[in-house]
Amino acid sequence: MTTMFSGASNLAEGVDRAFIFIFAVSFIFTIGIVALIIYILVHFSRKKNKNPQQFHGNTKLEIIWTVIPLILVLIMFYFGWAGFAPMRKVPADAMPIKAIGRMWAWSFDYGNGKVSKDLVVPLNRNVKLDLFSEDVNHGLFIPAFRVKEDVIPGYNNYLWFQPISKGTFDIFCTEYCGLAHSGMTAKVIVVDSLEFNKWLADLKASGPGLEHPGLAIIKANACLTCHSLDGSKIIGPSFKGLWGSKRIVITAQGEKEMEGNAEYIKRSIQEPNADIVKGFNKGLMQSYKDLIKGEDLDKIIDYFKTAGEQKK
Amino acid sequence: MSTTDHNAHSEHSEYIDSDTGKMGMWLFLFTELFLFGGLFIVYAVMRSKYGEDFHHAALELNAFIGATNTVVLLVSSMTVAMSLTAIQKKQKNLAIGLIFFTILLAGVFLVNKYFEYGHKFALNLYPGSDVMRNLPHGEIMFFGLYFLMTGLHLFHVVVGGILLTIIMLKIKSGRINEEHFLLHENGALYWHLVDLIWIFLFPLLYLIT
Amino acid sequence: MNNQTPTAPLNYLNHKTGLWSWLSSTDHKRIGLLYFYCIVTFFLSAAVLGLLMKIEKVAPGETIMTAQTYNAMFTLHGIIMIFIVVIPGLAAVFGNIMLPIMIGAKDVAFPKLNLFSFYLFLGGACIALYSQFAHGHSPDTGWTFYVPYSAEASSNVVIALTAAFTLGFASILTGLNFIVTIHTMRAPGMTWFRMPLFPWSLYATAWIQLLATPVVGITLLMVIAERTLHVGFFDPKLGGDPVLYQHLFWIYSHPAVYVMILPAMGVVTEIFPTFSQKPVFGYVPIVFSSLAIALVGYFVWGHHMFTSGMSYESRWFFSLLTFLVAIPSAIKVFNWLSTMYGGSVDLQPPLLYAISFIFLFTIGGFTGLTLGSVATDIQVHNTDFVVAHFHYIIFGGMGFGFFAGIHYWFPKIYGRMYNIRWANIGWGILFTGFNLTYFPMFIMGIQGMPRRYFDYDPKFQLGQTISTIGAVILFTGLITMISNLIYHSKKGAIAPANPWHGVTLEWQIPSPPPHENFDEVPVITRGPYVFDNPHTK
Amino acid sequence: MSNNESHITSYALNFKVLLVLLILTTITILVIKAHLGAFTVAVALTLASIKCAIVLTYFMHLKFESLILRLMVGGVFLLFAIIIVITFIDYYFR
Ligand code: HEA
Ligand code: HEA
Ligand code: CUA
Ligand SMILES: [Cu+2]
Repeated sequence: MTTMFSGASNLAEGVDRAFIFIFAVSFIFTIGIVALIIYILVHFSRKKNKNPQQFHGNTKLEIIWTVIPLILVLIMFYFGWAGFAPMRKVPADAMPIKAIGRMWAWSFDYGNGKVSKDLVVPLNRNVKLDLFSEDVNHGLFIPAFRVKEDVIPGYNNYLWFQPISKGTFDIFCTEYCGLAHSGMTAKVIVVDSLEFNKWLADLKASGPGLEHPGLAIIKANACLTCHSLDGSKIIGPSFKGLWGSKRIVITAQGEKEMEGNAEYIKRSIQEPNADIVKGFNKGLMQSYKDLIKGEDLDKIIDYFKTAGEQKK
Repeated sequence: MSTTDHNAHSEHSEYIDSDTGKMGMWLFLFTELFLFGGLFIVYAVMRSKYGEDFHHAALELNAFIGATNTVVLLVSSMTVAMSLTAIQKKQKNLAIGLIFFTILLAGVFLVNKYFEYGHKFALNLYPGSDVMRNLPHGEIMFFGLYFLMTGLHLFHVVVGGILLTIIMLKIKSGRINEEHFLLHENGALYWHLVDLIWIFLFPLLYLIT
Repeated sequence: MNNQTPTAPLNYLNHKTGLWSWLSSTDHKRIGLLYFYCIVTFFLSAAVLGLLMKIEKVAPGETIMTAQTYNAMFTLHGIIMIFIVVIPGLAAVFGNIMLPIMIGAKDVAFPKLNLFSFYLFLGGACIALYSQFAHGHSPDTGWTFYVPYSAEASSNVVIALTAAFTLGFASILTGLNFIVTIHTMRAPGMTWFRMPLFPWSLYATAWIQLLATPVVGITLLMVIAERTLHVGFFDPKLGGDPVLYQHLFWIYSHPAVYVMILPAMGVVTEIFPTFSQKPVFGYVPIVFSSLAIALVGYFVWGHHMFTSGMSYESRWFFSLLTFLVAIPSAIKVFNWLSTMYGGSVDLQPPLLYAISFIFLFTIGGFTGLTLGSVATDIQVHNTDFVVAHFHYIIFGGMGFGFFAGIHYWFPKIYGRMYNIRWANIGWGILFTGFNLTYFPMFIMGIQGMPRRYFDYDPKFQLGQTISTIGAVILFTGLITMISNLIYHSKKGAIAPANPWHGVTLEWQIPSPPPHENFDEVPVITRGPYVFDNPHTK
Repeated sequence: MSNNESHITSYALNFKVLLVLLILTTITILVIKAHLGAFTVAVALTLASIKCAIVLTYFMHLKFESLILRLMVGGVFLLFAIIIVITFIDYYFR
């Protein structure tokens, strides 16, 4: 469990120090204020004190309670800044990993052909994440590491950290990105260097392996977040039995019956909002025109075709 | 700042106290200024990002029409100010004439704009058109801003024109006179604002290098 | 409307009757009440949405609604609460009813414009509702309308944006009206520094409304243009800049949070002296802290964007400014406490609410400091911590300020008294429920529970459940409080003109006030808080 | 209090103001056509600001208005300038 004081990266210490200072000041002041209120209510209640004093102010006091909070907030600012400054100074030796956010899944590209849906990182090594979005804003948040940066399309935002303890930690998406925003989670897995290198070199584990290459592409593009393979209805229509099926779709011209064939699949990927299967909502899916093309598209179509024919 | 006159209760009187009314108008102008201000911020940021593209795109605009319209607005600003002088000097007919002339200039501005926009449309260059969508990013931005800024300004010209027409009619009927000319003053202020905005739009959009 | 005893003197409630006399009235008190009824209705409906969201979250996974519904729900909840309830809220209700009276005027400077703003407000509110039921599905962007999502989502975003735009203009016109009123309509002898502090807070607020709202107006217009004309100011696909949208949005929306809290601070500033029978401590510092909040509040918007990929320099710069804006709030808190200190404190419901205001606002404010520090904000940004922060400060601050105000001015507005015992009981339930609902959210936020999450990791189960139970208690408290008020607005005992022995102008006229407020124009000869003959039996 | 005593701007003054504005416009156009490079924008904006100030002062009678109103106008422009500057702390350093 990731609680506040179990920071698992080098950056946690600075952040937690700022937390503690601010909380301590807040706590003392809140207690003080409550105590004063209670004292006033008891001591100066109308029953006890029938003659209110009639003073109007006191310049000395005003100065005191302007200057003391001012000093305190400046110290708070200092701690906040000190904890934050290293976050933007990426060490030169940091290992770059491309983190890609799309509705509604993460994928991490290690640059050697290895693409993973969870972030696997080596212990005690500096890691830099280059953040890219393929559609709308997302936010990459690893609570245990005290890091968070928004993933904004068209921006090259980044973050870095050095994991200092082994284990599995949560990744959340913290910038609202539509329907399955809360489902856009992943894990960080911190392993030691040896294990990491082995994992990194093993392209099969997540690359095209035994499964159909088309399915691998489907998985890599997070299609399964919204389309199930088992027939259950998530956000979009299920892929089960797509090939050759007849379905009622709503097009710009009205309702129409269509058959699940190569052309239909292609259009559904490239212009997802042109034909909407009845019972589903328009506009939830972005066009994948620039993401899935050429050979990949053929592989996907082939996958549906094989899956459809296997069943028969 | 006076505290003696107050409680001018307009539920009962046709005329709002002049200081009150004028301050109201100025505050409204501040609002307008910040409305355009938002656009200026976007302009500034985008220009710093796409300086080259802005330069190219600006070449499409007709600086001559822009300059003509600047002169038209400046002159109209003067005439509306003069008509206020005329009202105060009890020269009713002159005031009407000057306001009429101002409205005429507003018309000239609109006609110019008609030709300017017409030319863009003839090139299929308007928001949402294919031509525009296929331009480089900075140029899309420039034209987007161009249409929104001049469009919003145009809207203000139209509103100003209507306001001035109302004022002209009221001068005719004597409801605006040397005693009560708050509406006239406010209408003039509004018209000057239209001019003010254009003073900035003109170099930023038409003359950019 | 007219339920006065036949012998009751004519007042603004009964001098004319019939629905139309209300809907077409330019009397500031009637317009204030119209706002009041609309705002309360909207508040209750949005509050029910809040409760439903909490019930949904009682356990992980889907319990009572789908993800799409949840997303639409927090959007509507946020839009209504922010744009319809709390931004106009105090200023439009108590500002309208009390401002002219407190400065000794017969009405606001532009009564017709005032009525017009009301209808603009009502129109905007209706458009907001329409966006829910119009063809297509309800907007699901969150109240912040961040692009590119809001530029692409298929829901009725344009309608919702139009609503926000319209409501913005209603707010601008109210602000404009108040500034001119305060400048030109003060009673003879009421110099700036003899003006009570509630009008002062409205004055500071009005400037924010006037100068910040247009920026969001034009920004929303640009998003509308983006969606309908495909221009792309903010959409990166067309070269736009999504972060620029955030700048423009928060240039307005940060100052807007002070639009919410400043009038509430003004209300409690009126309450403390009255119930202590003692002058306000530090009148001048309070005035200047209001103005300082309004001014510095313009320059801190970037603290909502610490993780957006802004430059390093602007992140720490905004953090520094954010800390500075906390100082005037601190000054106010200490002055309020000192106002009570040494007084003869009578713990009536208005004071009870005002004191809880201090407590809840302090917690909200201190957590605001946690958010203002860059390092810690990186951790808690867009988590439940933020949600707890702003519920503490908006609901606990502005909301409790509003409740304090209504309990304070109720006898003046309706000429009747509510049941004090029930008011106290309602407060107790409300206060307990409030803390139970929102405090766990601080803890969950620090642990990493993101906001706008329909579903959550089972490890947050305990906190979420406590929070849901709190919301139910909160609900009970609100019902208790509101029924007490509604019932006694018609059936309560007739209230005297000055039940709390207040000294500002509104207490010097009958309850309810006559149509034209003052029979003769009052002449002010001294400061607002002089208690020469303390009514302390 | 009422505007009976308010200042009347003479026709001649109005006309002179127009002339100055037209001259400044001409200068703006000439300057920009002269391609001063990096300075062009600065010069164009400065000239526009001067024109703006003239319109405010004379056409909009600010010269003859109360101090409070003049302060307000000045403050509003200043506020806007600060907002732009602060926005650019982000864009300039990025
Ligand atoms: C009424 C509304 C209101 C008010 C008054 C405030 C007041 C403050 N807010 Fe809050 N805020 C919101 C409403 C409000 N906020 C909302 C709605 C959001 C979320 C928007 C969204 O994303 O949906 C938000 C979000 C928000 C963020 C962004 C969080 C994020 O998204 O990551 C930040 C960051 O700095 C912040 C800071 C502050 C600060 C420093 C104050 C300060 O003004 C507080 C000052 C008060 C005090 C400090 C307490 C009193 C002082 C004392 C008792 C004296 C002792 C003091 C010292 C020793 C310093 N707020
Ligand atoms: C004034 C502001 C205000 C107020 C008062 C509230 C009140 C409440 N809010 Fe509010 N909330 C916001 C402003 C406010 N909220 C904003 C701005 C957001 C951000 C939206 C966004 O992310 O875009 C938000 C988001 C938000 C969330 C976060 C959603 C998410 O991020 O996942 C949640 C979750 O629980 C929540 C819950 C509640 C609850 C339980 C209440 C309760 O306190 C309500 C208590 C009241 C009741 C429980 C009901 C009382 C009802 C009656 C008395 C009526 C009965 C009568 C009839 C039916 C006629 N709110
Ligand atoms: Cu991705 Cu939220
Ligand atoms: Cu803020």
